[in-house]
Amino acid sequence: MERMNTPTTATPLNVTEIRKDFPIFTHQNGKALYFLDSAASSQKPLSVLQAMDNYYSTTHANVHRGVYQIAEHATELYEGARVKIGRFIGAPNPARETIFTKNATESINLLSTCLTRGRLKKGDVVVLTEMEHHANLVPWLIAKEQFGIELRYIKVDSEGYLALDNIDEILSGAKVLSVTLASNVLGTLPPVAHLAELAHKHGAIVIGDGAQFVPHMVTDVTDLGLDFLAFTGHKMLGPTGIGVLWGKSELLEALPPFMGGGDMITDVTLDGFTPNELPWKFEAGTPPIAEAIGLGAAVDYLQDLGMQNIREHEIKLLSYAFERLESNFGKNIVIHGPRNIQDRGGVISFDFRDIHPHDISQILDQSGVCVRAGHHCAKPLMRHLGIAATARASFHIYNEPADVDALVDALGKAQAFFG
Amino acid sequence: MERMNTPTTATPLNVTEIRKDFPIFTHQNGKALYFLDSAASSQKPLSVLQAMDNYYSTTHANVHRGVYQIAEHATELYEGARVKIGRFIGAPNPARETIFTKNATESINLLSTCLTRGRLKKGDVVVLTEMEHHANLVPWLIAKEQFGIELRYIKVDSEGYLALDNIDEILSGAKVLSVTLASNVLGTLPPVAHLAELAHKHGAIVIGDGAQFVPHMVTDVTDLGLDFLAFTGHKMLGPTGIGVLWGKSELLEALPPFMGGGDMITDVTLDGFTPNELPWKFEAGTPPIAEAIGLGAAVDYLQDLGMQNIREHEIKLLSYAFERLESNFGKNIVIHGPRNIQDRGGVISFDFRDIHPHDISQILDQSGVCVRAGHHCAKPLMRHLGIAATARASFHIYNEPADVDALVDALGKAQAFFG
Amino acid sequence: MPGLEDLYREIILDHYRNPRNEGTFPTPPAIKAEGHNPLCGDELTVFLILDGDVIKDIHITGQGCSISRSSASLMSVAVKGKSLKEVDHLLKIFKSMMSISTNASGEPEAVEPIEYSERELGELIALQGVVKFPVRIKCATLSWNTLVQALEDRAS
Amino acid sequence: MPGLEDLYREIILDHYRNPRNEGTFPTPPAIKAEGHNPLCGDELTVFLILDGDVIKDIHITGQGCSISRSSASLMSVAVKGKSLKEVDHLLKIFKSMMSISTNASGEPEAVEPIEYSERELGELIALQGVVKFPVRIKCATLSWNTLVQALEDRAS
Ligand SMILES: Cc1ncc(COP(=O)(O)O)c(C=O)c1O
Ligand SMILES: Cc1ncc(COP(=O)(O)O)c(C=O)c1O
Repeated sequence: MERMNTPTTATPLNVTEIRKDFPIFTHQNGKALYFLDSAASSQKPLSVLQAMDNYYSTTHANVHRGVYQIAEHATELYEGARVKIGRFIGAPNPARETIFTKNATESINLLSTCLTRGRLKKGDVVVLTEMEHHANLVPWLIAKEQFGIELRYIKVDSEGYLALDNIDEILSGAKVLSVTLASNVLGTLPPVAHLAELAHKHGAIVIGDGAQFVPHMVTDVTDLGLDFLAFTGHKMLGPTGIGVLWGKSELLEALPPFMGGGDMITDVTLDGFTPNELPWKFEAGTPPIAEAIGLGAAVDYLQDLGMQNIREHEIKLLSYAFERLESNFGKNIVIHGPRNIQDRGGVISFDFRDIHPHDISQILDQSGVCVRAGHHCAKPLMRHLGIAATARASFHIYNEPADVDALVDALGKAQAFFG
Repeated sequence: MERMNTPTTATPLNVTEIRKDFPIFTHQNGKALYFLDSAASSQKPLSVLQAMDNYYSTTHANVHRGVYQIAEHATELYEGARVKIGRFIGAPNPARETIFTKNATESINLLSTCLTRGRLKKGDVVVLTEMEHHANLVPWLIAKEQFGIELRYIKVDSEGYLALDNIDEILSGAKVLSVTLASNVLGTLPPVAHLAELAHKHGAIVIGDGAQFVPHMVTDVTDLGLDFLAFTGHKMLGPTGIGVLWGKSELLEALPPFMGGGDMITDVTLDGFTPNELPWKFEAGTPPIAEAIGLGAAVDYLQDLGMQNIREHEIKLLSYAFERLESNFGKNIVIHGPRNIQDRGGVISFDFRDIHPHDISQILDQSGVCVRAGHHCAKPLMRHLGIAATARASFHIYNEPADVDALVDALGKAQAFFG
Repeated sequence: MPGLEDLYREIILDHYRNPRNEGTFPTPPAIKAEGHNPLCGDELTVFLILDGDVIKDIHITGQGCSISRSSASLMSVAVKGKSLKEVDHLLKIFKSMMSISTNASGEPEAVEPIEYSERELGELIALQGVVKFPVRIKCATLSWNTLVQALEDRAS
Repeated sequence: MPGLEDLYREIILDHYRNPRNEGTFPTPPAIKAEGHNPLCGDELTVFLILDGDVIKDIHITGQGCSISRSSASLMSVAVKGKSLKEVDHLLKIFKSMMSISTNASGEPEAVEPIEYSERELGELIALQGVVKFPVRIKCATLSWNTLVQALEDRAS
């Protein structure tokens, strides 16, 4: 994985051409848009919007149940998107193991719910980390409250890495390890393949939260050693309203269903029901059809560029940003997370002097620079860092050094303003 | 309600003009499309696609957390859509009580889950009807299996109405009544306001499944006497990937959250969390932002036409279809559900000779006529009717007598073919 | 668009109207399996009487469309009296004919195209046109998948 | 686009840098309430010492942006020594100034525009520009909503 994501023969992205594919950069009435908030949600290329519009304009109908041609075609497109997206993350059985949800959050809730209905017993231990997004904390806190699992946390060290000295102790007797593949605050890329190996030795299953990883890097669920992987469409050039849960067939098969409704059953009586086969067992009701097709188009777009090239591009931007921010602001800026660029995803959370992140974000917005300010849905991590909020800049394929320059200039203005 | 939905001064819909707004009818390369499957999913007007494209092309960013302008604008559009959609169904507090889900199925699962986490006790009785869609059956069957509620069913009589002779007995001691506002198979419009009054007398709360009602009629949650209402975007000219749950504030406030994640909390620690205020408490993770905006545009479109006019239009189509089908095929066709057109929504399920619905649908497709064939996600009702499947034609605003004529002609061909 | 004649051949309509080997058998001695098409509600039950490695007799009941019923009837004729090895071969060439093949749970499955002569297929060839109507493939393969199910259940 | 000067007036920056009435009080005698802005993590706690119907003293602690901190500081000065009736009036005109008003749970609330003179607002007028930056309105109203919370908690 390390190897795959740091290729030696990357083709640089042609950002000028890429930006032409994203309508939002040409719709600003000449005003510059320095969009540095892709970790919250990415922009969408025209091809994604067109794939959805085409679908709606030529062949929309509900899937799975229609005998007529447009319904049949809709089903093919929907199931085709599933296979494509499953392949994108290296799923061994993409057609069976790729489940569409509404976002990464639902994917993890599905697991916390179905595992406590099926596999887990009261008192069983689930291991998380202190750097998880609320999406990978609150579902487990609910399971704790409702069902009685126990939670253990892998701590974060002072450099923003997971503290792994007592990892065997933490994993001992655990039934589940659920860990982010990339921190949305620190950028940290935990050594997931290694953790998965350890967890498996201890008999735990391993869930990866790939919301910040899958959009930016080569993802192979087998290489990562995962049993389940959750990710979300809107952060990877896809539409809102769609997420994905991948899981190993045997494990998915053994779980009871999540929500009940149409399509997830083979039979229903007034007294009970028989669940459907994978993957439909976990897809109750009319699925996000157009959204799946849109996400399929997003995956095409990403793959055309090449995930290794994308990773390389972000590493270059990260290096440039670190260099410019530190040389310009020195001790006035504190960047959270690992110092080694290779160890981090494309997000930079920082404290700037004692200016509150909201004020920073507001002042930056004045120059068309979009960064996020707040707790980034990771309140326990913020508490660990001893702060209430950070400002965060994050990258995707359409970002270029000019975005970093604009960020640095705007921070200069903030400094001047708050003195 | 009866009154509102059968107005005396309806303005007829201009279907020729309406059809021009729906790209699918102009994208068929000259081939006619007689789309009679809106009960499964409706087509979308250009204005809905444009609202979403505009959003993505000018101001997409994640909602609720951004200080910069496009994020702020995205939040305004998203929350604005909420208020608009809440008003559309007469919600007293649209901004607080209108919750976005991914489909009607999730809306009902949210209720079955949160009610068993909060309000209901083991052994409590939930009353359903025999004509429910799986979306309003399976969530309760899961709650029965997982938690131990009891289910009682209101039966369906030989004419397709709910059998209400022993209704007081059925409701006695019940805690919940969950009933469809319009059957997707029989077309039946149960007397919901009356049932709600009875249920309330017995101390039960009342949930309406409005998936087949809200898209076609004036809906006022207060007039209907509902405590909760579930419906779905894609059947009402909106996009896939979005549903709605409306509920009375007091009741929603008293329920614990459904899924856990970002946006649904005010605070999270490693040990527990504090839920957010309404409506966000029930919206975990990045919501279907573009989809909410698209559904808002769909509501605008419907309201411009006028829900009373739409209802009147469908009644005319229903009358015409009954007349033509029966005069052409006499005893060879059996139409399920109430004979009185005023008592039904715009769906016609039928048996045609002894030709299997799949074969009918296939032959009709040959003439560009799209109808649904199958159990319509209502297996218990199908068993009650003593059949495995029906063919079903259903209407929306873009249908016209020519669609009915095409249906009749194509059925004639099927008759000739199967002899 | 392929025409209706591609789908509804004379042989198919004949087997649909007059299904062969319809009925049940007591179990035991028969083995049986039930098949569903979850997406449309078609259901059928296959009863087999085995004599060593030979399908001595077969009965089928259920409900479904013309394609699923006629395919079941055609299958019953094709496999009756055949050895399990012959049946397996027939299954393979039938699925190959259906080219976009689906497994027991209705999902697409990569099927290796295999060489076969039309003569081997016999009347089954009448179902060839179904391939042009992908949603109906599941109807045509339901009985075959149920047959496999019955044989597998017995094996385990 | 409104300029930064609309938002960050001198008075605001002054109250942000040198917050008035910062600190805590023991409870009792003080009453207190905690306020959150769930969407950005701002937190503050308001402590009140009441003397009959008069806010005899007020302290505020917490963390937040310049707008939420300065608004809290400005509020503390504005309400200290005032009767609850006067405070209620101030609250009304403050919310009216914020025009797109939000209630304690951060939702938009219809606020009746009321008549008031700028003199009544005193230094609070410095926050007027916030209205042009809708996301920041929640920052400006957080302290006021927390004050209301404290008074309501006491009442119930
Ligand atoms: C009566 C009824 N309820 C619920 C649903 C479920 O809607 P969705 O699939 O959008 O969740 C449907 C649609 O199939 C329906 O007809
Ligand atoms: C690490 C991580 N996990 C999960 C999520 C949740 O994604 P979504 O809101 O699309 O469910 C996010 C996004 O905010 C994230 O950054």
